[in-house]
Amino acid sequence: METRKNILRGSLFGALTMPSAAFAEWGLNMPVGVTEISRSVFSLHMTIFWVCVAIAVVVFGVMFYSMFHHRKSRGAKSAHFHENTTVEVIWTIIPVAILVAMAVPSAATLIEMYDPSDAEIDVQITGYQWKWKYDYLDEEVSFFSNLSTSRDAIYNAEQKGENYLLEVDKHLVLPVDTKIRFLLTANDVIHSWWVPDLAVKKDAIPGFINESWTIIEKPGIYRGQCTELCGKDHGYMPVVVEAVSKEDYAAWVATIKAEAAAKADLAGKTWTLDELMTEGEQVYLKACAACHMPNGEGLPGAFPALKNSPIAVGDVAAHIDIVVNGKPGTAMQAYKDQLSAVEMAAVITYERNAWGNNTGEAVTPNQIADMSWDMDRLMTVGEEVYGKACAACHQPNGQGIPGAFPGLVGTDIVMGDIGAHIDIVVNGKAGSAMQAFKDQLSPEEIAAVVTYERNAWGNNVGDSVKPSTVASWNGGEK
Amino acid sequence: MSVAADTKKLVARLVLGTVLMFGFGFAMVPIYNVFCEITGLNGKITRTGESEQPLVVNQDRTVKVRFISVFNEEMPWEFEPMQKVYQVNPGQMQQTAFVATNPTANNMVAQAIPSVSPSEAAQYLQKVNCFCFDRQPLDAGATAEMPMVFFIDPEIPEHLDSITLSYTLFDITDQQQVAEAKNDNNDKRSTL
Amino acid sequence: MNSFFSAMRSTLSSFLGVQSEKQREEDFTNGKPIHFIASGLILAAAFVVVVMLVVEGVLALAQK
Amino acid sequence: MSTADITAEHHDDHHDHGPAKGLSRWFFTTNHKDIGSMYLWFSLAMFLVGGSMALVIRAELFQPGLQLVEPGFFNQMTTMHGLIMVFGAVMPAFVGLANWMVPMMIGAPDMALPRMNNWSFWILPFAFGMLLLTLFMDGGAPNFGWTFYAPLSTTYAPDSVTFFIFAVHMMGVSSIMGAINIVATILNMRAPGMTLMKMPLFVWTWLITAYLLIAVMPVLAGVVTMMLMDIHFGTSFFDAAGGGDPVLFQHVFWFFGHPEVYIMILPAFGIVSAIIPTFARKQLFGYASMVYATASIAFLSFIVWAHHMFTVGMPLAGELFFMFATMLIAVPTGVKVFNWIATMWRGSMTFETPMLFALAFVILFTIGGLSGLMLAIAPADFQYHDTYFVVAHFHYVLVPGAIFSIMAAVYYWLPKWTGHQLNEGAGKFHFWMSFIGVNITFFPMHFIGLAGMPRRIPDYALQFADFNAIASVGAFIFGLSQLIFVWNVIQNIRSGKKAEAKCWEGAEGLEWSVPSPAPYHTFTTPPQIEGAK
Repeated sequence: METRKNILRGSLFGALTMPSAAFAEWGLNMPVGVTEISRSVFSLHMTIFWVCVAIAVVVFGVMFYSMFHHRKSRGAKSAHFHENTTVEVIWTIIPVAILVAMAVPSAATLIEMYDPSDAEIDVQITGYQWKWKYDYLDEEVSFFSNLSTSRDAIYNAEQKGENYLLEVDKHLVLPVDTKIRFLLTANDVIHSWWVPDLAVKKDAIPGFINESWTIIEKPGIYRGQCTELCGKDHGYMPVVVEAVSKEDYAAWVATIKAEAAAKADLAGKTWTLDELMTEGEQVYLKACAACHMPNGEGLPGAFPALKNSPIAVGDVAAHIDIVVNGKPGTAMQAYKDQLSAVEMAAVITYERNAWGNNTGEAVTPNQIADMSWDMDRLMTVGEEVYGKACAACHQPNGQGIPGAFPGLVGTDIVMGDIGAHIDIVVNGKAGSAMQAFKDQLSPEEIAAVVTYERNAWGNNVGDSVKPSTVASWNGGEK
Repeated sequence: MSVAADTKKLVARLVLGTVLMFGFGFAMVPIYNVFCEITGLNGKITRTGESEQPLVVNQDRTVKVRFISVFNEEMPWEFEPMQKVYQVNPGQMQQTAFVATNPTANNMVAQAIPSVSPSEAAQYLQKVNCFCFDRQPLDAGATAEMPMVFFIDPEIPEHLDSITLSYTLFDITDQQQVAEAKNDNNDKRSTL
Repeated sequence: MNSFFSAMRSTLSSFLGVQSEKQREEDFTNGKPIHFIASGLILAAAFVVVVMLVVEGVLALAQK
Repeated sequence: MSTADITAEHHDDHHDHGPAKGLSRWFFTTNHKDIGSMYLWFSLAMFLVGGSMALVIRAELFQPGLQLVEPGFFNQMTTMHGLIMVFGAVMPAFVGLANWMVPMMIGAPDMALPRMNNWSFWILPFAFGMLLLTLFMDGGAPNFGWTFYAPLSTTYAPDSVTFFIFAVHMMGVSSIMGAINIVATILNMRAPGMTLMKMPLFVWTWLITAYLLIAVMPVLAGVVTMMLMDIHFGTSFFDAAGGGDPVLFQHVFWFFGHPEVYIMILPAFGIVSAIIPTFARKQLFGYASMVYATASIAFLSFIVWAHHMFTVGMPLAGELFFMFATMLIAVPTGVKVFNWIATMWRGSMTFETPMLFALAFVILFTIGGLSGLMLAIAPADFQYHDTYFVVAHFHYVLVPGAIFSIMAAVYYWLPKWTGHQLNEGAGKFHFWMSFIGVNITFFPMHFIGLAGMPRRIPDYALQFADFNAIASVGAFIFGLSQLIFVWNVIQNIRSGKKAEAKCWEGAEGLEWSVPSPAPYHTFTTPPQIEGAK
């Protein structure tokens, strides 16, 4: 296979592709790219380009010669010939020969591109209006990749960065020297996934699956865009591929999986009182016992006791607050950056039930997580999320686009029942362009954006949503 | 013959041509489908496989078959292949299933549309029993197992050693209701 | 029949984009339109078949 | 056959030999010259409307970032620009030229079906009026590109898509009626002695174009009808959920779309083949080859459509087939250029305005053709597809191709229409401004396309900024220079030196045997044809 490919590619290349490197640096030309395929495509491109230039030089040369010498003002008298079959046959055969010569390496490269043999890594790429979703099929890793350029940059309110419109929040991380297969499909309309440096461009079509592949040879960041008109924000769904060494890739997969697992712990797992107590005791001994003493009696005069203290048996919220945020002016630290939400929930539960405190209350990790989400933070984050996920349709000012996307100012959904509002964001609205955001946004982000929508643009409903409400949201609880 | 008569005849022919070409536009739909089924163009596969099981099982090679599930639009179901990857010998009968759950509070109807990649492999992936193109209703909160039995045609060329079969799940609840409303007027209220 | 083959020849050379004045006069004095339409269809079909065969050949070569 | 009796039959409603007075002249006219003029004025209006939209696009793209329009409106502009230029400017202009010139070139008194002629014109203002009014609808005008790929144009389309579909139906009906009329005129109305083999090449190319129109406009009507049914009647031709296929849409569309490309360029070949011999004072080289090659291009244009769809995921065999077929049929198109150059070779050339446009056509169309050849190479097309390289390619073929040929034709025949000699100064000024503007606009697009800028985006990454700015400047030069054209045409109608019957020294053909301006009715008695073409 390999040798034949080389024969097929033939001698036509080589010499012709030499002067092209200069072009690439000016940003005038197709990138040479970082795969064997992209280099083949590049040399095909340069070959056909020079062939075209040669044809043009000859044709226009003859034409200009004629225009100059056979003009009436120079006294040219017109000849009378108007047919010469031999000449016509010759000038037909030459282009045919050139084209046949071009067809051979073209077919060879095309066949190579279509090599369907098995790959080491399969990535499913799904086009959405207007973002990409990447599923690493063998790794159970999956995420959305959104444009990360700010709206202010787009609307010229701030400086445009180096990678303006070609930057995303999460890169498609891939190992080098590994055959990677892309399985492309779409969620709504046809998109097309293109990375020039990989010479991969393939349409993503709803209901159908397409495939393409690549072997990246050089670590680096390669940027591309959607190339099939897919609606309003077609220009705002870039592709960013980050090629890393195999080791770094393995490490990246491990990290992203650990993050996912931590998240799942928080949101997914239901903690029983016993589990929290067991975990809590560990945490207590590690983080609290030095001051509050293992028996919870503290060191009188220096560190208060927890046994039967107003904090530990009183209002849960106050208890959570002091653990999360500490108590200014005292030795009580803020633990929010030191302990995970699970650990804090466990230790608070432990403190409220150990040493005869026996309140019987279990604090869930979600309650802890909610703590850090006060109204201000919800609104700040909500505005960011809104800009990223909602403003494209509903517009930054919430007015929507009449006839296409409903406005959010003063409408029933944002002013009315908060449950219905959460539900439409979490689960989408069937038969409309409103997507289900549960897989695209975190519970925190959804809580923030719902809160934002209910309080921005003069809506001022005044209520807010906690992430835990969203995390446990089930379409059924309407 | 007079020019007027000539013209009339000519115009009649040209109008006929126009009508035929208009019809041809529509005829391209079935032609295309037949063409797709023969060539596997676009990874389309036959609606319901009624293929015979081949007698020979080629033990010398295996083909990797990967199943993936895709959701269209805001389709909220959970829908997963029971096992994502199979290594099968060509000719070997393999049974699998997709598990679908409707987590919403509404009764819904879905339809799974299959697609095979690479498209030339479509004609070699034979499905004996499949839920493709079937309408799958699921009550709120219900789960169903959607079984399929397939085998790889032993004729499959050597260079095809890895096949992907995707199912895209479409929410057709609304269409289904419209269809039902049209089909019987017996005051059948929607369960929504 | 003769005129049909002459039409075939004319059509074939028209695919290349070359035709002599003499042949053209011949076509327009003795040729029948139906022969040109028929040969056009036949040769277009033949062209499709030939290209398809070439493709088959190329694929057979590549996937051996 | 006799043209006398058809004359009697169709002209019995106005025995006088001048036009009716007032507006009713234009509403009820069956005169090919009146209708031709209306087509041309309509086309000019649409050219200016569509051009203004292009200027909105270029103004937004002058700098990175969003300055003037929102992305949604930008998409409406690109869509409407494409639709209006293809169906409203280029095609009606060619039909207008055919109306004016075909009867005069073949010695016929009028078109074969004058009443239908009136009707096929008057459909157009309504079709485009409706299309333009969608801009003011809720949800806006069509925003899915002139290629309107499903499901963006069906499930995800704004409400105005229904009006778009009806507008396309109406333009289709108009084009088909126009085409039938032209075929009937050419086949049945030729003066005695004007055999097929003596017809000017413009008549030949239009005959073939008319057949193409009859073959593919119904397919376009079919595909939009299927869309209509998908949107409103619950079918699923293009909806995967119901077992349909969005890719099928592309196949049917390009089955129409590729021959459509030739519809927009074959009459231009005819025009250039009339102008170059006139100003080279030498007979067209290889007339026979040109006629035959045009016919076979038309035939073969039906089997290469999927080269517009290389990235759609066709099987390898399909890709190879369409790549080979496309490369091969490029040849008969390419050798036409050699024929024109051979016509100039050892001629006695002068460079009046029509000739300048025709020569620019040859050069710039060739550049467009060569980039087309590059696009035919499927593996490379993966990098070119849907980038500005493609935009550069088809604008080179359509603007300095189709549009320049129309301008050349207007300048060439204007003295015949108005009876006044051309203002060469204004004409040449218009030419040079257009020529410079067109190249500044479209040449840099090759570079930004290769460097990776997708088409149909309202905003772009910073590395494309310089060339986009240049292209925008060029677009405004080109756009504004068309005002010279409008001024020149109006001036020419109003005043100017009296033009002779044969106002170009080297011109050949029947149209130059009638006085300038051409009388309202020409060839009421068929002319005597000699050996000339």
